[in-house]
Amino acid sequence: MAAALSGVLAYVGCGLLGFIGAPRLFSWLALLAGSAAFLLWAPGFPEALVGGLPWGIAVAGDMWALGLWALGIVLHAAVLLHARGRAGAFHPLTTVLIGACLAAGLSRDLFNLYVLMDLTSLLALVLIAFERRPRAVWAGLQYLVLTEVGLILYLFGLGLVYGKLGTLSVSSLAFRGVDLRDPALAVGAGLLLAGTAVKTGVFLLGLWLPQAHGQAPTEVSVLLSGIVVKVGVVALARLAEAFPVGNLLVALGIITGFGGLAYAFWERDLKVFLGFHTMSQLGYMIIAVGLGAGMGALLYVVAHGLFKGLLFLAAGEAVEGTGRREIAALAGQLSVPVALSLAVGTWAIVGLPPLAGFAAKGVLAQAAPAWTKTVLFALGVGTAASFAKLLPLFRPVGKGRVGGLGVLTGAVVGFGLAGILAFPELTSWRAWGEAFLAVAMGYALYLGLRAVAPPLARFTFDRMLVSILLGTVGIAALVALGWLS
Amino acid sequence: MDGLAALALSIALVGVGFWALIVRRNLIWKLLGLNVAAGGSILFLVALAYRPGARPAIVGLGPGPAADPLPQALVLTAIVIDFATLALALVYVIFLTEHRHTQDVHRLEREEEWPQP
Amino acid sequence: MKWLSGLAVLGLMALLALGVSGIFPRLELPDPEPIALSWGARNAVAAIVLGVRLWDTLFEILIYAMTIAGVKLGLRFLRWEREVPPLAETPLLRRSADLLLGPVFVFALYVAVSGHLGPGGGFPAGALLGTGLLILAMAKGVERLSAEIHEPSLEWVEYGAIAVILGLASGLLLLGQRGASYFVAANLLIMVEVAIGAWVVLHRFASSRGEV
Amino acid sequence: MVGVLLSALALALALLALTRKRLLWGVIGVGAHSLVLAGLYLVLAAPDVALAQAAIGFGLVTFIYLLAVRHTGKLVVAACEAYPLLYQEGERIAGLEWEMLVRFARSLHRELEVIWVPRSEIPRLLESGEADLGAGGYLPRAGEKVLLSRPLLPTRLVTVRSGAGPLGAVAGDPGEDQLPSGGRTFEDAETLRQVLERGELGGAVVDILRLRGWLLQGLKPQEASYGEETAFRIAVAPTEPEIHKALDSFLEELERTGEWKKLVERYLG
Repeated sequence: MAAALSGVLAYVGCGLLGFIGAPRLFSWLALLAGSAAFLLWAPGFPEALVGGLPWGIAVAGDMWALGLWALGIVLHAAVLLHARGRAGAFHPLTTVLIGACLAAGLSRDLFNLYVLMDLTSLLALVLIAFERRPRAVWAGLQYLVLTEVGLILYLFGLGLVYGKLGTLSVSSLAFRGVDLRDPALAVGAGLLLAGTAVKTGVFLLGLWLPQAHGQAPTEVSVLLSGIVVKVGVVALARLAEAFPVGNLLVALGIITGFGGLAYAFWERDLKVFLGFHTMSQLGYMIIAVGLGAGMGALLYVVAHGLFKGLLFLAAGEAVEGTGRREIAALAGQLSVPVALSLAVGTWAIVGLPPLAGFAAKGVLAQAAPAWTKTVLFALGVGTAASFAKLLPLFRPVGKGRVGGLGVLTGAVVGFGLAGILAFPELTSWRAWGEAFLAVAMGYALYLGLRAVAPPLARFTFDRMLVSILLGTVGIAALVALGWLS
Repeated sequence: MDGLAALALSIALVGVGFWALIVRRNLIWKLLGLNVAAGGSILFLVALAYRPGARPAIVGLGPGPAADPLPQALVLTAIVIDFATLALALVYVIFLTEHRHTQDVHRLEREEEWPQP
Repeated sequence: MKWLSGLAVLGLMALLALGVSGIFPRLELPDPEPIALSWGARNAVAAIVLGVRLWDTLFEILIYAMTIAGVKLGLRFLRWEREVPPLAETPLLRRSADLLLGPVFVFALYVAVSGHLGPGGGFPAGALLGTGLLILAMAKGVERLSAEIHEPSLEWVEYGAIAVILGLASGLLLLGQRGASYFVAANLLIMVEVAIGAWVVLHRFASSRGEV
Repeated sequence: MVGVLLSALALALALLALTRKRLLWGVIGVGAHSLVLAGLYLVLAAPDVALAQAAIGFGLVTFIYLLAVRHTGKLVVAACEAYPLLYQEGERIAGLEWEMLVRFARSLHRELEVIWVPRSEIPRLLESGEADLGAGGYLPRAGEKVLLSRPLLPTRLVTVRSGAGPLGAVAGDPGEDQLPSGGRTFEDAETLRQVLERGELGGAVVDILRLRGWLLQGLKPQEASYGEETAFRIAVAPTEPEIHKALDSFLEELERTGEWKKLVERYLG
């Protein structure tokens, strides 16, 4: 435990020192210290109370902590390599952000999670607005206000649970077996879930996500989609451990997956398109969390962090290089490394072997019951269908810088190969056949649907607010009525 | 009685705050609503710590039950968090006012009015 | 849309009321006094904030510091095409501000130092001090006063204070040090950090369109 | 018991603050509300929280709001419709004064909000502080406690007659003073014109600019006699001397650079 805590402290401390001077140097130092601490506690450590009984903060070096730390360190390295030209406060801010995500991975205390989710949102806003593009500032401001609404609900729910049971620790809640027929606990659990769902970007509650991720500067999009939303997923996993709300999470995951896909299919802006895909991919993770498929969810979190980081890095490079954001306008404009990275990322996200997406989806599908397998397959088809419109982008022209793209490409390939080696079931003909079948069906779907233009509702600020409140009431009512649990 | 009134008030404040947050079109008004709603959730935790006839949880304040110190400690953090959120949000509201000459959410959302990147 | 939002808010309030009605009968509480005393404090809230749940408080300080950094970044390049006329500078305002500054400073110091004995602590003390400083600033004119304060050294003090707090915290978390002197030191450091932060934020807000 | 009273007060203050029109009052109201909350925390045996709320939740937050509102508050304009100075075209507002006001607001980094009111209401709104500016063909009238900008356009009062019957004028307009006994007043110029057209009035007291508009719309008066000279101005709330000063120097600048002349030509030909 001491190693993990001092790793976080060193990370954050180096980030702060970077504000005074030598920002890049201190960020590398933080990365080094963090990696060293990670290696020291790597096999994990059992839960401990920082501060002792009765009110201490529970931390544990469990599977989720391992996953988030690995992801954070790889992404930070990629961002550091890529963002050489960023001035001033950029590197310290990202370093502190990563430090906060690492701490969130360790945390098993409801209030500690609240503080960390808030810290990550504030830092995310500052980073989204870093380039001072008014559109990005507006997206970030909406993000901050909506997340704050979610966190107000979260705090209220936390109070209800604490008032009834007198504890904030996830483990002790899980140990006691929370009875959701009690109104205080049902409403409390519903509010906690809804608040976290807003922060995570669940469809209908976290509708801020695509714009915020799409408008942010390149490296910031990488971090947001790569690790910041994963803090929310980990928080959801903790809640699923403390309260019996698995089926509700599966339902939310399915809605999120298909909702994100529906919007992604018709989106023209490349980065916003990827933002919608982050949302739809969150669906997979939330389904996995709801099913209790811990390993599948964790692998998906890490794999998605890597390939979505790669996609956002390449897309950001493309947008910055050409000054255009529409997918159609970017065709035949990209340099070799950028187009290649986009292709690798797409290959991974649609779940084709032997990359990271295939491994994660395969492990996840093994843990899923039969009907969920069909849902997951349908999601895969939809993903392939909406990514089909990127095909014209893969005709590269000219040379470009590799930098962080190389790190993430390597990570995506390595993760996939390691996954296939570690899980022999993934080498079966059936798994490979299904993967290719999904992509083929997706392409057919794309050909069939691309001429259609459905009237999709726009997400205005007020609509997002109302949908958060209605969604919260709905979730809490479902929990209270005992459906889906 | 005091505790019950505070619990009721906390619910009412969350409602009033969110209502203002939705119906007001000006961003600063929306933030004021958010502020009131956040105050409601903070008040809820403080009211939760209270018991009829309780005294502050400080050694030497005499006999009688002490209020629960944990929610009070949490609330200290929450107050700072609200301030932080508000300060940052206001900075970017000023920024938007500077660049778009409006704080009206409906006008900020009219896409065709945004300058091309 | 309007009736839908009304429905949402009313539904939420009904939900909260349902939840709140369920917390009765209230839990029995453990006696906080022995725990507070075991940390070397008389105020149980202070013992929790700076002792038991120090891990949270560290991130709280971090949130505050990052907000300051964000405000600095966000307002740095603002330009105002035309300056709004400044507030009239009256001698009365200036005199009373000069008179008030001493008491504000002493009171803030008292609030910080006695935080582990009674109500108080570094955060309110720092906020009081920062606000007090700005009262002085508004009387003297913000630009004139900030010319006397060297901003980079302010930054050094600010981040230095946080670094020392982190050091203290790791001493506490990893080595298990505790006691009254620790509380005084931590509260004073937090006060310095919060006061500087409040000063910087208010100064940025006030001066980005010229003098207040 | 004290807690119940404080709770009721806090709720009342929150409701009162969040239903105001002026942002400044909203901010002050929410500030008072959070101070009352601090008192409530004291009653609820949470002195630490009360102190933090008073110092941060009340002190710092209100201060920041006040500073931000000083930057960005809305300029509230109480206006009556006056073609072609200030008028509505469907959703849009247009007119000579409107263009000037938009530029003025931008120079202060503020946003405009228009409350459409009858002419007679404008002085009351300005005096009570519910509006900052009064506009829309505003002709000053003796006895109104408002600040007046530089003259925008010179004009003149006219008494027109088109038949037998009483004279009419816009309520609150200086024309009202010129009415002989038995004259009738109307809420706005458009109503006045319609009544005049129906032949229910013998004539009206208006200014030249409005009369010109009526002539273009087909009104055919039989005789007209010119009254005193006056000028269109912008009225400023007596509580806002800073805005008054800024407006005058803005107008001076506009005239000096010739922009004003261009605007007048565009709207008045």
